[in-house]
Amino acid sequence: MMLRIHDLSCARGGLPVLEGVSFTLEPGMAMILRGPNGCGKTTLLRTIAGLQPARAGVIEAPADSIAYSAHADGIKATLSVTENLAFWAAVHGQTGTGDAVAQMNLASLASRQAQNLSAGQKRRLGLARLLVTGRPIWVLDEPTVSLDTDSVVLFAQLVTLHLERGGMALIATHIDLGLPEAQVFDLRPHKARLPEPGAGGFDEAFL
Amino acid sequence: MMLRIHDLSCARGGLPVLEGVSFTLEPGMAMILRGPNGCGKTTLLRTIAGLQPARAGVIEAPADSIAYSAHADGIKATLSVTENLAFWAAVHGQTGTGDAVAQMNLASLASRQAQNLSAGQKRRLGLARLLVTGRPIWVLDEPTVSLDTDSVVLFAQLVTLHLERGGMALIATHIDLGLPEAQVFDLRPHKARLPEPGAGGFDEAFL
Amino acid sequence: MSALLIRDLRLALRAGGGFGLGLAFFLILAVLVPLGVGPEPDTLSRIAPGILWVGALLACLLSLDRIFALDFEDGSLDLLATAPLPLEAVVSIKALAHWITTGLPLVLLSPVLGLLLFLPAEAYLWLILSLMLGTPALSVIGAFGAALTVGLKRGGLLLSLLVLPLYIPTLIFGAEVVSRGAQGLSVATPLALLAGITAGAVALLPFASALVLRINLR
Amino acid sequence: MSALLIRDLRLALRAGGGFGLGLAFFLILAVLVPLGVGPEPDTLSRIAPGILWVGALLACLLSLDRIFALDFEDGSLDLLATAPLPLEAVVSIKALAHWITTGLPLVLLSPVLGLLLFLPAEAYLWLILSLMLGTPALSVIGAFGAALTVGLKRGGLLLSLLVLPLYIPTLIFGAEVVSRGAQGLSVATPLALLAGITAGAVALLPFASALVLRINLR
Amino acid sequence: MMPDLGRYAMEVSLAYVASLGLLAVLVLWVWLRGRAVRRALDEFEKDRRGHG
Amino acid sequence: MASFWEYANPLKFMRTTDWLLPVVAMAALVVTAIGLIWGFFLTPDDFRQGATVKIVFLHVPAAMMAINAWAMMLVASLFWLIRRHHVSALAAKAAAPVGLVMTLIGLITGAVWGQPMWGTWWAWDPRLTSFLILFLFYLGYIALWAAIEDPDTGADLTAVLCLVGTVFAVLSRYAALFWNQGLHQGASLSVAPGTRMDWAYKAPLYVSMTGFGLIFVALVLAGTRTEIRARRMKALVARERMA
Ligand code: HEM
Ligand SMILES: Nc1ncnc2c1ncn2[C@@H]1O[C@H](COP(=O)(O)OP(=O)(O)OP(=O)(O)O)[C@@H](O)[C@H]1O
Ligand SMILES: Nc1ncnc2c1ncn2[C@@H]1O[C@H](COP(=O)(O)OP(=O)(O)OP(=O)(O)O)[C@@H](O)[C@H]1O
Ligand SMILES: [Mg+2]
Ligand SMILES: [Mg+2]
Repeated sequence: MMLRIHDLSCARGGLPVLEGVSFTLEPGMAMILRGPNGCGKTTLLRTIAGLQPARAGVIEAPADSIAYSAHADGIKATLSVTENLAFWAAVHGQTGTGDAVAQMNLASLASRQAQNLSAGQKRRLGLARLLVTGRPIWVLDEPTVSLDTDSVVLFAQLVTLHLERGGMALIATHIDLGLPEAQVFDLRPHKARLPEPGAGGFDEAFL
Repeated sequence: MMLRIHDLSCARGGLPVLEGVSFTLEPGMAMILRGPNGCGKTTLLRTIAGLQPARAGVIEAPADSIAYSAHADGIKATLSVTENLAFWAAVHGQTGTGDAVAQMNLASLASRQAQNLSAGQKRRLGLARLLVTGRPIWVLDEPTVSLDTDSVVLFAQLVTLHLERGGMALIATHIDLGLPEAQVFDLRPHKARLPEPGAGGFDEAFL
Repeated sequence: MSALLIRDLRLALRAGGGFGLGLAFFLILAVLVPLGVGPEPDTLSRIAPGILWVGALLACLLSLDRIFALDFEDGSLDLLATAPLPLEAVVSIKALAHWITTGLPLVLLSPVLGLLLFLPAEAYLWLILSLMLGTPALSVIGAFGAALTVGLKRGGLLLSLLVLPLYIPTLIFGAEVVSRGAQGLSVATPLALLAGITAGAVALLPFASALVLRINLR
Repeated sequence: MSALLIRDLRLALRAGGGFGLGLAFFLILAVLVPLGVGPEPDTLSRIAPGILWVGALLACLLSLDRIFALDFEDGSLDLLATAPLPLEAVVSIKALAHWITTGLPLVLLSPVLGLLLFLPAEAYLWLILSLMLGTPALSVIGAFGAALTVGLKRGGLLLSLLVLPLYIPTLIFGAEVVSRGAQGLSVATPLALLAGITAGAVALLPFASALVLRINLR
Repeated sequence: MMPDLGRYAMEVSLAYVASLGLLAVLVLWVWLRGRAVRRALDEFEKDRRGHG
Repeated sequence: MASFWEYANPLKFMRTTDWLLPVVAMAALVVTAIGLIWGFFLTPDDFRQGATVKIVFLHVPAAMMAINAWAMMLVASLFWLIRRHHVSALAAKAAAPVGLVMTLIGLITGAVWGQPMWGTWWAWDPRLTSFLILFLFYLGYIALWAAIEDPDTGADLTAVLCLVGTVFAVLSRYAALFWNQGLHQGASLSVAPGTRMDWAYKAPLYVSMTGFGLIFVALVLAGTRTEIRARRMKALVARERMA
């Protein structure tokens, strides 16, 4: 059980964004992705999660082992907190949402409709979803957006617990999460170089 | 010609957000609004621009003197830079967009469709719109979002020039614009207090 | 004012502006009805006036949400509301642009679809005339409905439900003109009533629409 | 799997979920046609099978964009695509949910509208039966169209343009069943063909839809 | 020169005029669009080279 | 075979068509002119149809090309989906408007012919009906291309639409046959037994069919060149935005 990325290269909107990305995650490891806006963090995470094909390179991970969490939370405004969680639990073949609700400090909101949550509460609900997937590799895209400091700490504890249990986490973020054990992977050196446009020519990829 | 706000109170989604806001802008003055996310800056600016009614208080400004610029730029993706500007110029009864294009450093992009602009270039186009309105009072909501440092400086020069010509500017922003002459207005003390819900009763405003 | 009209027309004609989709929908509807009802020219020519009018109405309906929604989403509507144009004029011009890009092409296409439905030869004139007179009302009424639902997510179907009942008088008189024309009867009364509805709608509804729009913006 | 079905049904039934709008549209259409065509029972009863089928088809059509667009916008679709459910199953279940909230109510409402259009008494059975057999195909084909246009802004009218031609075989056989039934002729052949189309569409199209959806997500 | 089309002169000439007209429109459209795109591309590439 | 695939390289394609396009275009002009002039000026009137028989030299080639264009799009779409050669996707895109206009010419000449022959402009005959449905498919295909921003996504989606659409177009043809038996000519020309058409008509007909075929090829080549350029332009713009 591990996630191995080797010489990965990915594209967005037909243009290469990143290339030569290689790293390995083993049980109990966390990796933080860093890089300025637009450097391709979201693109990389979507590629690893299997939502878009890689341009080149290898992604090795056991089938159905990745839990992906994106900028958007996939929360239904008219369902309650428990209903939202119970749905994702059922989809992943898990039962029971009580733990997740308690761990993300949502107990007092359990029966509230998602549309009546504040932005930070909504985000907590989105993170609670990770707990009900039962998957070992968390791939998180800016998980702490709009969380207040207490909730960030809560989230860091959650990740630590997950790692202690043999889980893995790959997190793109701009802020300091308070996870001293995590490795940092800087994406800046991996910016894709554009192939030179052939002089007046049209090569296969039009670039 | 001046903008006078007296004891203004405004609401969003039926809930009072700000109250007791008073200030006056005279020709050549700029005012910066400050306050944390969600404190009601956008709400206040929309109220002043006349897009929503005030709950109480007075807004005094000459008719058709306010140019409002919002989070969204009102740019049409399939029109070119010049077409976009020419439209707003015509709506405001002005002619000629050349100045605005040159001042916002858009000359090399003039015939490019807006959808092919980067976020920062789009924002510059949105600001160029202010120049073609020919209006004295600028009401700007986070005008420098996604601008790089050079463009922020350019923008500050533009505001200074506008003030020198007798214009006024009311700007909500989180960053330092480099406008030393501007006054700062902190909105935190003006957070609306919720009226106590009457004990078991329904008062006029259902609160 | 003319700047707004030109911009809206230009946007509709540029790629992705959706010009022609309403027309295509009208065409498809005129094809579907014979496929459902059967190919007999007798039956088809009897129902042609009604079907053509219902088709024009639906094609109009489905393009309504473009009137304000796109401008609302990208913030233009806020800016237009603070511009020196009165919002009533904005509404009227947008309805006019909608008519030019949807209603007018429908009028021009309708004789061809009349062929497909075996519309009697005498009725073509009245078909064109009645659509010419009636479609502006459809656009103006539709703009009112679009203004009502502008802030709603996926308001399309709700918009249809709100607007369809408002379309009924126009439909009745419009179809009546054509079917009387087809039978060689006098069309003066329904034509006058149709013109009356259009004139009334064009004169009065923009005020209601502007009001509703202002409420939706705040 | 059943969790997804239950969630989709629950969302449709909650406020703002749009349940019933398709039905209302069907009803309005059945009212509009007599208003346009004229009140003669003869004509109406002749065209009733076709009109009811076309109406069902349009009502179905207008609710299609809800199948995927809402889930796409709030990110659920990404998460569903990475969930252990195969995307083909997701597509099929969403089409099923669409059918239960739109097709099935249409089937149940159709006899009432048959009354409004003077459908001959012998035809009611066949109307219900043919809609019961045919509407699942409409939902599945519609899900394909919705998957094709899921990333597009205001794709509604384009969706109609793409889907309506695909609906033609279903419409022809469906309406043929009812009109033959109304005339007391044998309906075995069109009924079998209708069933065949539905079976084929249900069995094969989800693969195409899932493929297209995957392309749109990336 | 012109053949005698008899009582179907209207129909036959209409068919020819309409068809050839449509073809001409199509050819013109393909040609104009091709020219516009070619010019835009040439200009763009010249620009690039000019700017380095 | 490998050599064939090289033409799927845009650069190779542009080079080849640089000289091929003018040749094909000239040939198309000449052959079509010969066919139509022969057909219009030099054929006798039919004893039953009178001069209207001259319409056949437009109607049949146009109808044929309308169907062939769709077939070509189908093949090109398959190429794209399987081998992912950009030129084939762009060729399919370029063929669609040509097919649309061919369909329209078939419909219009048919309608003009129908008026004297059947006494009506239009009939819901299965062949006519399926032709109208083909027209709708062309419209949908073109509209989908126009609506999508990203070129590769557009190519993928339209290719799938073309495949699925073909199945449903064929189904519609059978449905229309079942629904109504019609007035329209059978295949009077195509198959040998019972050849009903005289060589006086057949010869110019073949010529103008060839001419229409060449017109189609020329327009598709020209359109594909344009699409390749547009695609390159888009890529360059995107790349500049990125840098
Ligand atoms: C709008 C009406 C019409 C349409 C859409 C139409 C369509 C077609 C189509 C699709 C073909 C087949 C071409 C092929 O398979 O290669 C065709 C062939 C033909 N059509 Fe029409 N047609 C129409 C009206 C007419 C009329 C009115 C006549 C003459 C009375 C006519 C005479 C023919 C003939 C002689 C052929 C050649 C048949 C063969 O040998 O395959 N068509 N038409
Ligand atoms: N549809 C598109 N077409 C072309 N380029 C695109 C498209 N979508 C995104 N991009 C570009 O791809 C690059 C990578 O985007 P991505 O979303 O992966 O960045 P990111 O690192 O996640 O940024 P952020 O920190 O802002 O979330 C950006 O430069 C962006 O401008
Ligand atoms: N539709 C609504 N219903 C209820 N409350 C709302 C609604 N829209 C906004 N609010 C609340 O109104 C308050 C003021 O919002 P406003 O947009 O004015 O904040 P802001 O100061 O502009 O924030 P930012 O700095 O993020 O732009 C916020 O607390 C927000 O949660
Ligand atoms: Mg990102
Ligand atoms: Mg704000």
